Amino acid sequence: MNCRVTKQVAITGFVSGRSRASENGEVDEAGAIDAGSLADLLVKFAHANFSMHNFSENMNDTFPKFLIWNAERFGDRPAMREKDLGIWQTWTWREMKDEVFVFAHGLAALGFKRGDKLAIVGANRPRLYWGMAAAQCLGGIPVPIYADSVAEEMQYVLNHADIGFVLAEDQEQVDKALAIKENCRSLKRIIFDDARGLGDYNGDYAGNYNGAPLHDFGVVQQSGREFAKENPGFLEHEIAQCQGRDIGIFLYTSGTTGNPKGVVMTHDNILITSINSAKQDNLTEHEEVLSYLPMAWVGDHIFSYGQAYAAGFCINCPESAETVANDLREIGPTFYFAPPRVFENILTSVMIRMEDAGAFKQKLFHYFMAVANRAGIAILNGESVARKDRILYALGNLIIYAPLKNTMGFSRIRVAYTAGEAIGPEIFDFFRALGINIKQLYGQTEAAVFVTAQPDGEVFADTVGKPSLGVEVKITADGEVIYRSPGVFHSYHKNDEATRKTKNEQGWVMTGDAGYFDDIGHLKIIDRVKDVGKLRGGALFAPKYIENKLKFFPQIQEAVTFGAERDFVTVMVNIDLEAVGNWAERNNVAYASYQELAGHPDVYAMILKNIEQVNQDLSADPHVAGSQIHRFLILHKELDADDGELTRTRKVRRRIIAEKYAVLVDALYSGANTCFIKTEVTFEDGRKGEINADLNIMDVPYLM
Amino acid sequence: MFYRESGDFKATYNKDQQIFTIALDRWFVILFVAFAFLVVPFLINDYWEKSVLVPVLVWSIAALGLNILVGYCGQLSLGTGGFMAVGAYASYKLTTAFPELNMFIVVLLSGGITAFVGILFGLPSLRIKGFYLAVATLASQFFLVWLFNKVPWFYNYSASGMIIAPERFVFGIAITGPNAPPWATYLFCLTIVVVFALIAKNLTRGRIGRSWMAIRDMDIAAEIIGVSPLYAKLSAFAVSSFYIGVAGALFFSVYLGAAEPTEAFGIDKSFLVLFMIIIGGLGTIFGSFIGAAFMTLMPVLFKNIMVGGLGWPTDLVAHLILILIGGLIMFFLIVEPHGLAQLWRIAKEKLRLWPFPH
Amino acid sequence: MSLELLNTLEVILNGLMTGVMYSLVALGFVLIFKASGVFNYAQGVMCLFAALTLVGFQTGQIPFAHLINVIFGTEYHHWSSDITGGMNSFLAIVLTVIVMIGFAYIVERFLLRHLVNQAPIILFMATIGLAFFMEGFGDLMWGANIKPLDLGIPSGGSFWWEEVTRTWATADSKYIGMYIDVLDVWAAVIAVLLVIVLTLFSQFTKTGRALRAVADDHQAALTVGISLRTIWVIVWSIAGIVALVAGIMWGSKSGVQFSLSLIALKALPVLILGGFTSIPGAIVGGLIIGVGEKLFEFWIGPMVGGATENWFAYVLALFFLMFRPQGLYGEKIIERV
Amino acid sequence: MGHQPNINDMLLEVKNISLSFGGVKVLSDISFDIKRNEIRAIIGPNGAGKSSMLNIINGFYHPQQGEIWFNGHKRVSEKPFKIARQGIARTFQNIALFKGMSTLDNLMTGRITKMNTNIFWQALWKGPAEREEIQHRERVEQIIDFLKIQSIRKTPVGRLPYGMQKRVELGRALAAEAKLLLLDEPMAGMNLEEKQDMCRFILDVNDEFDTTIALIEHDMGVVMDLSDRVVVLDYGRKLADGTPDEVRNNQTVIDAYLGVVHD
Repeated sequence: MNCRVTKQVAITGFVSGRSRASENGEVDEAGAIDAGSLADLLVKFAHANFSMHNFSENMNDTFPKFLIWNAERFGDRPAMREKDLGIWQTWTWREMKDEVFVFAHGLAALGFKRGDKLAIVGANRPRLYWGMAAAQCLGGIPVPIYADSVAEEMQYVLNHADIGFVLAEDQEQVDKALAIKENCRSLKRIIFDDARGLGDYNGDYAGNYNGAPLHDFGVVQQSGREFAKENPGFLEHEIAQCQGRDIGIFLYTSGTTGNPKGVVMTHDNILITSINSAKQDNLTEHEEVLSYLPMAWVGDHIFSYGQAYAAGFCINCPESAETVANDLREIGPTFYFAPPRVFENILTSVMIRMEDAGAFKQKLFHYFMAVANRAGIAILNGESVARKDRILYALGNLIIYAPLKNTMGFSRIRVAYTAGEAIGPEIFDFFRALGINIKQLYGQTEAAVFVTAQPDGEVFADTVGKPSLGVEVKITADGEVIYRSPGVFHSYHKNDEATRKTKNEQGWVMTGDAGYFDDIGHLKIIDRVKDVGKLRGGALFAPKYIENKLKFFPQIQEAVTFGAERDFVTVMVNIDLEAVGNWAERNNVAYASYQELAGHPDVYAMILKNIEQVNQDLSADPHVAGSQIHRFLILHKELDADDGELTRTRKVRRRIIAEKYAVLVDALYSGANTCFIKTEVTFEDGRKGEINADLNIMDVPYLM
Repeated sequence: MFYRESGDFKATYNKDQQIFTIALDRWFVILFVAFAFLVVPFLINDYWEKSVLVPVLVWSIAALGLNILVGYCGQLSLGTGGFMAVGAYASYKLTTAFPELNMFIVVLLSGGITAFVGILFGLPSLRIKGFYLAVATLASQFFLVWLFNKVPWFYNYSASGMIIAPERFVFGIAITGPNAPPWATYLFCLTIVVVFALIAKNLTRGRIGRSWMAIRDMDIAAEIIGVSPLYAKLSAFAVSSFYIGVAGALFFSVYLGAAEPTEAFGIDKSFLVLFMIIIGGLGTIFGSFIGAAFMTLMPVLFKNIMVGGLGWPTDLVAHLILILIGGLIMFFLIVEPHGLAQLWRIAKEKLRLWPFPH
Repeated sequence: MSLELLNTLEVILNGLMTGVMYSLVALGFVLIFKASGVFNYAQGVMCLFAALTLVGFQTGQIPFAHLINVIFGTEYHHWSSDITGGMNSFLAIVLTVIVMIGFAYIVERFLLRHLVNQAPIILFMATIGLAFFMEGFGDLMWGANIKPLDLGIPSGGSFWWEEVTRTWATADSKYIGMYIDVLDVWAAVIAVLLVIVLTLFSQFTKTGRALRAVADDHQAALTVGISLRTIWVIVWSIAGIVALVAGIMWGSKSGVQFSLSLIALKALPVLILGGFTSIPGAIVGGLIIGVGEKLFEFWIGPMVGGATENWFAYVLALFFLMFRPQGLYGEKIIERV
Repeated sequence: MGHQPNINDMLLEVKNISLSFGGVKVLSDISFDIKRNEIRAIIGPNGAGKSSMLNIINGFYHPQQGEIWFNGHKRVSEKPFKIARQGIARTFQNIALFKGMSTLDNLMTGRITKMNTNIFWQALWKGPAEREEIQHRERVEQIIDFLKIQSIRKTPVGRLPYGMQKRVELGRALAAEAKLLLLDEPMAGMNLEEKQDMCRFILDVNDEFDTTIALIEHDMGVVMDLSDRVVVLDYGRKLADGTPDEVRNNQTVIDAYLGVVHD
């Protein structure tokens, strides 16, 4: 397979919601709801011109009500499975309802009241999902917390959301909760799922440990049964009291900088979005979904909770993090979400494993993958394909594609989504070519995931699709993408200012992402708004957009573009030592150092070709055609976090590079063909040194 | 390559512990058995019955039996021929003494009698192991054959010393004797094979099977963790002899029709069955079948090619077949000591991983 | 002496002679087992093969004549048309020894080498395969018909002994004298010589000492620089020569034929009695079995229809094992965990 | 020593045991006891007779002299498999797993003393045999979960790395749900991390299953951390007996063993 890097897209996605500055303002979460009541939403939907068949027929506007309804309509269908003790332990909707209700009674017996918060921390376990529903039954608010949070992070959330109850998966999480207990004024009780190793704390698992009452989930359920006997009708009453506009959940965004923000969502937000999105992809109660993403992440909350309740399908919890791949294979989900990184890893492992195959098998594989690339995507998109290719593809399906999908666990996938960051076109195409209906969507925590998504048959590597059902999307004058939908969040918890900054009076939410709609109405995201600049001539310049396109080439490790307030765009390239070194070895190109390799004319020629390719891409799109690359150079050293050129998470620090390599930038814009530079470097042992180099600068043809 | 296992998950232990856990295997076997029962009887003729199908089925049972003892319980036995003789003579005595008895019952009773003899000759296994036991089982081989030769009661005092199977019926259809129709003998054997293969699988996958394998893999540790060597070994001898007895009964009454002990149940039969399970695969049910099929059909095939096709003399071909058998055994032990079944398992693993190599 | 006693004596004597034959085969087993831990079931077939080869050379047969004739439609059988036109016996023996050494090499190269570190039972089964292979191969090479073997070793009853023993009987009996085959006596003498030679070899030659070292401890032998493979070739060669001797004896007695390979089975109970690793054990075991089965046949045989030799040895071994699982000369096994 | 066994207190009492093999004295006049729910270590240099002691406790060796009281009953000479049924399980110094079987089957074999459907039901499978199989499978799965060996459930044990095999062997012993668990050098040949895991498992077993444990171990750090009481053997004699502190400070022990080998 050759690299077909022709299209690219940058999606900041969920990250965008997290990275906004947060100030601590108080929000009265029980107060008025400005996003509109159910009635308002229904009107909006009527405008949006789609049928609310399911929804208008019954007035189940909260998750507990849906649970009851599902137990009626799908009573004996599986609602949840967990690989435990060697088999997929299964609960039907009816059984799950009983488990949830019993636990809810138990919570009530422990003193859990309307408006109380239940923190949920751990891996995807059925009991944790039940805890979520149980808290909602009582009019409480579940607050899922990332299982890998350190104690301080957990403490922040517990205090910020005034959490009284914690449902922890196991000893590890209990230990964390106990460690910060003294600092959490509101924390009253800790309930745990897996009693393993907790014998030390307490003989009967229920009682006081250093003043922290620990409860076994099973024991809580036991007391719940008694409570239910003593208080008949209690829970039904509690459930009836709760309505769609009430707060359903807090989802904390895992902030990379500053404290995380608590995104407050109503039942309506999640439920209506779930119903809409399920409808859009025709999700039914027959879907199988593997729930392996963090419970605290909005995606999992939608895919493994919201949509599961809305459509009535089955959620499968893997045995452990190590067995996910195997569990995926066993279950064979029909609906699947994974970030691009996961797909990339799968592709890499497929290629590596195929390397070990015999010559014949490799030939066969590559031949049929070529056929798939030619015909598979078109077939998946429902386009017309030559009969010969159709036959070849059918043959390939028999001996390569279907077995491959089988080993990956993708045999039964009807719909798969990826989002969160840009996905490499070759990765995207690989899976599409196999006949896996993987699509892109664009979303945020604040939108309950869905802003835009690609409809079936309209799938492109470089767009994020059309506005989802019930979502309005607009581009502001300065190019920012904004949206309004029933899924738009209620508020940031205790942070009115941030809420106001993000969401205006009309309910429009700023994404902070720059984008535009293409000819067929698909949204393209190009960069963060604050990073997008303009050339002197007025053309749009989106540095990340171009850099990402460059970085999809395996031989380019990093690229730094310049162009804001300049006449044209230039770029500094860092080669990927492994890929280029490999290439050099195969082509008998001798080199003694990174510097020598980077300066090699053949390498320049290769990079030039890549850049020409990017220019061709850019020229095809009138929005960005003006920002084609004019000149480039290959840096003589690797950009390094130790030298302050990259962040520790390996993001380019554009300003520092511009200062440090000012000589080069000047040369790029001066028309010189070479440039001498002296650079200070830090070695691994901390010593400093200097390297000197003469760098070539090359011009790139500009396409009209 | 052909496997599509994704989505074929197990939600109960019953499902997880079934014989063929992969749906495709399950369907394949069901189809195969259905074909054997519903289609083959209409196609069968005398040649296929006598040269191919019935011998394969009969030897499969013998191989199953020996595999239980050697492959699962690790007790090497060279007495198979002798035990087959017990089954054969038991069926002879039963059919002649109780002419009305259903052949199914005759065969089962013959197996039961052989099981009893097997336990008797299995007793030394409680004290002796390995080669020593193998030599001890030779005693049963030679003694039993001698016994049937020398005690006229066993062959009903016939002048020739041979035993001849009288015509006997199942549900009114002749199963033994010269007039038995091919499809009837075939179906009779097939039914027994299928039932006993299932039973063998059930035994080997449960508690008893594990106690056998524990004794095989590490007898001392097995005893210390609670396996009774007495029970494990004698039950293996009993079950194994039962199967071999059934095979002997079928071999004589359905297949041969007439037999003379040194000729029909000599030490070479003991080795033949041993080779079947080595080549097929020790400790696998499936291996017993392919081993039996291989060892039965390979000589037939070579005979057909060399004698029938090339017109070579029979004795020469017999020598070549000996060389081939010996060579194959050495080859298998060197290349794949676990036999054809293991090769099959590896092939299956490859197919399941296809297109990946591992 | 009474007739009963004399007859018994004769039985015992003949039993001893048969026993010597058993011992000869068992000796080959022990040699190989001691040096390589392989329980060589093919020892019996090696006897047959050696004897076949010897006769083949002696009578000037063309190897694989049968196969060649079938394939090419020819009619060759012997080097010369004269059936006695083979080579002289001594040369034939030397050539056969060379063949057996070559055979040892081939076994090491193509079989044993690939089965190092396998379980003993696997090795045992491999030798069963080898036995089949060689049986077919021998037959293919030299033909399967029964062949007389005559090396000029005297055979037939000893008249002298008959004369001598006749005088032992009580005067009035019609005792015709004790029968003993001269060939058996020769066999016994040769067997004794062979044991002496082997003992000297293992005691006084470097290779012999190496063999013993390997038998004691494989690892230790390797550390003193003895190639295990060489040892194996040597020991299989010696076993081949022992097989040749046994083959000559059995062949001279009853012709070279397939049943020769079955004496390997008889050697098994001998080994059980004598222990797998003991040369004296093999001798004593052979004698016990030989005498035992003849006596049993003599006394009990007539009562039960005879032919008890078929099984007596095995049943004896079986009972013996029940009381002494490690054999006559074997060491007591202390089981460890 | 020398007091009467108390059923509430002592699980096992070994009194005046002597064992010899063909004139070689392996153990002479050894007495000690094991209390319920304690972790008891048996230490001593190589050849001290530790493994022989375990072999006597589970009936594999029969001592020439002395008596054994287990669970309040004096033992009469019995076969090892019967003693296993009384509630003694063990692991072995050199792993003694059933190499041809999967992890799951090895553990299931560990429960053999608790299974009893007859051969005819087993031949039928459906019915009592299958029910029994599933019932025990559930228990075994809990042990698999406990030891975190889910991923190797169906792997033939011969293919597992050494440390894993040790863990499976512990699992097999646990599966027996014995009153007394004998561990013969459970940490031999392990790296530090594996040792820590194994320590954790042993402590958890002791805690959660209330199993009494007797173990032989060479790593003194492990012994001192894990065990409640330690008995020290040397050349078949008992040198000392007491808490880890007492043993550590016992001059005879220091001279004979600890002082020489460790710190």
